[in-house]
Amino acid sequence: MFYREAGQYKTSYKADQAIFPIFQDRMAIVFYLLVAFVAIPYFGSDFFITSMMIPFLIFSLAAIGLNILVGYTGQISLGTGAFMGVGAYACYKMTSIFPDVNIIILIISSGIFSAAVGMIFGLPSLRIKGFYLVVTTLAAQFFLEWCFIRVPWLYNYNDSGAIEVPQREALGVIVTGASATPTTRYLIVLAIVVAMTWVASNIIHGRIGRSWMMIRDMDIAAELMGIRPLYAKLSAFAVSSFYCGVAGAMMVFFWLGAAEVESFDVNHSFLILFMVVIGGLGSLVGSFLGAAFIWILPVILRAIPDTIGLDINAATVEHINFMIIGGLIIFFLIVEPHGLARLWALAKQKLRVWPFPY
Amino acid sequence: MFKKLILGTAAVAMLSGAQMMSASAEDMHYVPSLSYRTGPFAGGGIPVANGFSDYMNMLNARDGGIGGVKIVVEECETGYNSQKGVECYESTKGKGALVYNPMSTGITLQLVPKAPVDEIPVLSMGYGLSATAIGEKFPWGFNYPTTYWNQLSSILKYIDSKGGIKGKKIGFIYLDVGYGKEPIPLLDKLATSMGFTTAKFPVGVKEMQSQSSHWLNVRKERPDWMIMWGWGAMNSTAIKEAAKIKYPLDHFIGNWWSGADADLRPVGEVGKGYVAANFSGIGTDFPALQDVLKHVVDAGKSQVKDKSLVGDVLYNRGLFNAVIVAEAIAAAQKATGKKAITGADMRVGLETFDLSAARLKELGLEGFAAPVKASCSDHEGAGSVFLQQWNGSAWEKISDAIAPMNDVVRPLLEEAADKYTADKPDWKTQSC
Amino acid sequence: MSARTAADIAVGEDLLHVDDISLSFGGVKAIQNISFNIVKGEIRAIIGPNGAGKTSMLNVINGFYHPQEGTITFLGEERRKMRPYRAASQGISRTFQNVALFTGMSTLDNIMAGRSLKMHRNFFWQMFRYGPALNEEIEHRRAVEEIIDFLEIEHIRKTPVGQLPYGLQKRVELGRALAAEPSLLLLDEPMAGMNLEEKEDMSRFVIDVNQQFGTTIALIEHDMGVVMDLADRIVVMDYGKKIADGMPKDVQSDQNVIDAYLGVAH
Amino acid sequence: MDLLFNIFVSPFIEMVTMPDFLLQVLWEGFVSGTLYALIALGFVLIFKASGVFNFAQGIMVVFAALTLVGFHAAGLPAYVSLVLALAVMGFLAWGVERVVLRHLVNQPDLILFMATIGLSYFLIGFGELIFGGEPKSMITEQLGLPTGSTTIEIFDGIVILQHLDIAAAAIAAILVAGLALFFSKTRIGRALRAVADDHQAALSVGISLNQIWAIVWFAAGIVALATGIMWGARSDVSFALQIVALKALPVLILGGFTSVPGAIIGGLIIGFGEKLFEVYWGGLLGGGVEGWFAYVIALIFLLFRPQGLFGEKIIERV
Repeated sequence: MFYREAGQYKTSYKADQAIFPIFQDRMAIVFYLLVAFVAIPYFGSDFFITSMMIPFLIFSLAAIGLNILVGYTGQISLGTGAFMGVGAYACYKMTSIFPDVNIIILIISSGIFSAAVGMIFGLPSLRIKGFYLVVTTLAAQFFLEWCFIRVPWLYNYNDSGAIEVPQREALGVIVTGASATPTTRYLIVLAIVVAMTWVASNIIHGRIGRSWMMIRDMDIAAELMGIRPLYAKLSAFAVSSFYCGVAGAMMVFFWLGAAEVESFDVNHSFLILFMVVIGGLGSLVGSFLGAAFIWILPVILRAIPDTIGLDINAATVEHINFMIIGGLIIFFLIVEPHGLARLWALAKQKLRVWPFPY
Repeated sequence: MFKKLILGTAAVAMLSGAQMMSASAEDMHYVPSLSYRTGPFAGGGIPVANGFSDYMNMLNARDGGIGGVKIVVEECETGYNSQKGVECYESTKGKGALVYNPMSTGITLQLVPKAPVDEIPVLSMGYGLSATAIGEKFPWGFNYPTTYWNQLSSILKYIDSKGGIKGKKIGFIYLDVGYGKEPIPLLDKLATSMGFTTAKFPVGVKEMQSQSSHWLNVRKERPDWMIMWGWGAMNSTAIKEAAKIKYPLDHFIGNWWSGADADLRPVGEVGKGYVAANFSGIGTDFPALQDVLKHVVDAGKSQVKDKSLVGDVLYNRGLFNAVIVAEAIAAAQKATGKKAITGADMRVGLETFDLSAARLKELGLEGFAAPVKASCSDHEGAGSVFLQQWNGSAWEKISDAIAPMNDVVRPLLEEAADKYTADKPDWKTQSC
Repeated sequence: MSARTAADIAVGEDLLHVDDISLSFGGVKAIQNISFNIVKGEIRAIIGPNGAGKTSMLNVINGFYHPQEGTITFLGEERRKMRPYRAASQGISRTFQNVALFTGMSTLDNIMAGRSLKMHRNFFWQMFRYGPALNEEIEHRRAVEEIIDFLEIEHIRKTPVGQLPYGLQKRVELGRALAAEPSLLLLDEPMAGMNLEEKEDMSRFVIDVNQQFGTTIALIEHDMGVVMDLADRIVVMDYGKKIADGMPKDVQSDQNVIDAYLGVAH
Repeated sequence: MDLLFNIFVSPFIEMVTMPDFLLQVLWEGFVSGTLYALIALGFVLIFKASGVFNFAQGIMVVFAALTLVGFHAAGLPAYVSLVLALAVMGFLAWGVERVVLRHLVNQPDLILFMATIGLSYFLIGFGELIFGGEPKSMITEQLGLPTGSTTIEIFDGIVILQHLDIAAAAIAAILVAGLALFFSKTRIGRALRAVADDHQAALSVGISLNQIWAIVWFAAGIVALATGIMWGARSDVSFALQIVALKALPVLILGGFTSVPGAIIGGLIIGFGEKLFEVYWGGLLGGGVEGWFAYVIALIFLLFRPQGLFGEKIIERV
């Protein structure tokens, strides 16, 4: 009843071309932001912030990155984990070399390195399509993983081959390292994710985003309409890898605190792909929903047997979790290929016409 | 829906926060066990986790816990994955956790910097960051009874005792992750001082089960001895491949994570002669293990699939880990005079317990392991290792305890500790 | 670079001509030694039985296929082969035999997509959707709305095109091609599979485009009635060869054409 | 200069001066190539008949082997376990067709591909739930597979041939020959090829697509079981195998997705190339290059010949 667009007339194309043309949607965004920026830091427990919100936001950003490639441009990639790694290692090297530069600037600029690497491995996409691309992105994944192990310069010749986050301050507040408070880290991650989501949304709704979708929907027609596949595909690879790189850098600097190569292995590529598929291909909201779902599901699954007093061991829960995720992937692909995002849209649609069925 | 999700999870989190408060009450020793019963390394993770929780359950059943307070072991599945490990840590630390046993070098690396902040000690028994042995630099990190570096020096001493090491070529095959790479600096250092050459063969996690080219390289390099830092499925594959190229297995020495029954049982007769290091007893011929069988396994309170798995190498390793934790809890109770202790008290316990030969006998574990004496500056105990050999169906102890080269290792550990703390301005140290 | 633009060419002069084009796939000869011209302002039809090579001919003109022999001259510039990007940027746009819309996007976005080449704001402005990028977006939205009005598809503006009926999809596709403001519009069977009413609508749009915007049109069509009414001049192809070229009434009475359609043995 | 020497000269000197060792390297390459080819064969069967790029083939290998070992551990004789494992794979094929494929007819390839990733996750969870996560040893002897080795003295050195490896090569050959016969001589085989050529046309002449898919997944299951036995006997049966199984992807790129001989030749190329490169050149890069060598070769290959060794040039239409 309250979610109605009736009576909201657009008097300019500018208003109609806005990203959220409906008033209530704009209000909802403001509400979510208030919850995220004010309520959660104020009420959330440390565990909730560090183990749920921070990873959720970071994975959402990575999912947005992958969604740009898979959902918007139609190029499948299994190299997400490695691209995240490039961002993380780049950031680590930069802060070792320039310890005085603000770490947040370095986090953002580490995306440039992953974007460059992403473009190199995106080059084959000009000649090959579909799951042939899976192999080239797997090549990126395994080759980069090997580099993270075999190039000791990348981890400053650390004995155990791990990168350990040094303590850094920004504006006089400790933001990285074990002494940084969860709330500080959360707020920085949140600010970066919100800003980058806004930018992603702008790009997608503009000329460049349209050229990606043209390539996705009908690459030949797009080419005949003057879209150069080289530009469109490589820009998608670059932007996508940029997002993944920043997500990877944040993962190490604001969440894990230390990382080995296994934090960027192929399983992460799968995990992020699942978030995109379950959340909804070609949807930013879906990226958040998918990340929330995949990340929070196991936590809830673990809590259920406890709450109802069943004694199921941790391993069994983990196995069941795998089965459920696998099953859900198939379920969503069969029943709702547009993922949670579509369910979300349907719910909004129902709300719009409530109390009438349609 | 999104909103509901967020609010729902927020509610769950708040509730569990409330639970945490009540859970940290005075009636238990809460010890999280970051186990891995899934994933590629589950073969090693399962017996370790079983040994750990079975011993604690035995103490509960036989003695009513430690100092009259029951022990609660909560397992959290990590799958040997650092991210899940951190998540487990975050989800359990608020419940009054006394000590963390990460069971993985990768997870240890994540937890070492968090330990002083949350004031919960980390005990990585025979794995993890070797440098945490330096108590002055790492007040909250422990790796009793000994470190990888000590172990390597003991193994090299053994080789030296078998016909000299000078001028020999030592092959080092290792799992290509933090764990496997950890001993390399020492190996290189000792190569110059002891006068041997090295050849290194990294095995990536993905190649664990197809090592034929690594062993072709071994054949090409012709090392006189082989040392292995392997884990999980890598071990049995390596031993099979070694046998295939007819490498003399009695010149092939695994570290203490490469010498489990689970590794050698699939190899069987082919693996006869293979040598591995160990620091915890073999078999069930110890009163304490009989108690475990009686109070836990026979009572159906254990997760072991088969009774015969009790007493195997990794089961006993996990059990020994539990022994150290239990001793430290007891020591902490003694030192603070409190029955229920905190993580900070536990740290004191970990610096004061004394697992002497007499104490081991008292515990029903005579000869199970070398004595370990805790101290403020020495967080590893500098324990010795012994070597065991596979006879085709079981392990046999073939050497006495071999003391490590403390004089060489300690300065290196100190150097590594300095390097670790160098870029951490606020790192908390202590003076002993 | 091309010395001339479409505006430099007077109505009635050659806009495009192809000379001696031959195209083969492996051993199959799709087009053999075809030459014809398209003059500015006309509606040129290419007809012929199935498999005559008509679509291949359009593909050659806008550079999707590269002929083994022959040249293409567009705006006075002679080329061995066309590149799709050059063709599009010089003002050739087209529709497809099997609707090739961007099915995941709305009608509005599809037609906006047609204006891709006219939008230039760089990545930086795009990121913030502000200033020049937003102005550009809105300016093009205005142009797109004119096309939407022209084609009478206001009501489906925000519908994803995948959900539209076939006839409307064809219309959106025409709109998308028009959005590029082409100097040469290639239509590949714009009326295939339509009922009579839809065909009439579409014919009206084609004529309006030609007359209101002065757009030169080359179209492939099977419906002889439509072709004879619409086209100024007709090329007839059969088995990859040109068998006739001229005014509708001349072509209609050409013996070769009658044979081709009635299937006389070669 | 040194570097160039190490790249272009010294490996070849080593090859010539130690010919027995070179032979051993080639033999190892041949054996792993055979195993890659076997996994790739499973992919090809399914791709040919249903156009599905079955990511789960690797996990099917593990699952099949685990089932076999599991039945045996439960006290059944080896051959009975083998038959039962086959039955399980048949049931799996039927289930996959029923639950997954049937509902995804006419979906884009990528959707089907992702569905098989979902399937592989499901199977990992299911397999670990039932059989546990620890590695198990293959019942090599109980199945009557040879275990010893033969040492050939040649060029003043030795080449060691494992009997098991010889058996693996032989079984692979028999499987390929059997499948070739099945495809060319039986009614189902012909129907299968018809489906591969054109789904619609096959349907219109009364071939049941569902039946064909179930059969082809079953055939892939048989290949998976054979692969699992061979690989399991060489190392262990554990879930770590699934990563190795991904190597079948570059094999397919080389051989083409629809060609059975392509899978075999692609597998052998990768097998030989990877061993030679790792042994003679890997040291220059610090070792461990086997993990990515196959993929990078495939990537380079794709840039020059996207359709694979045996594929035909693709003509695009609008």
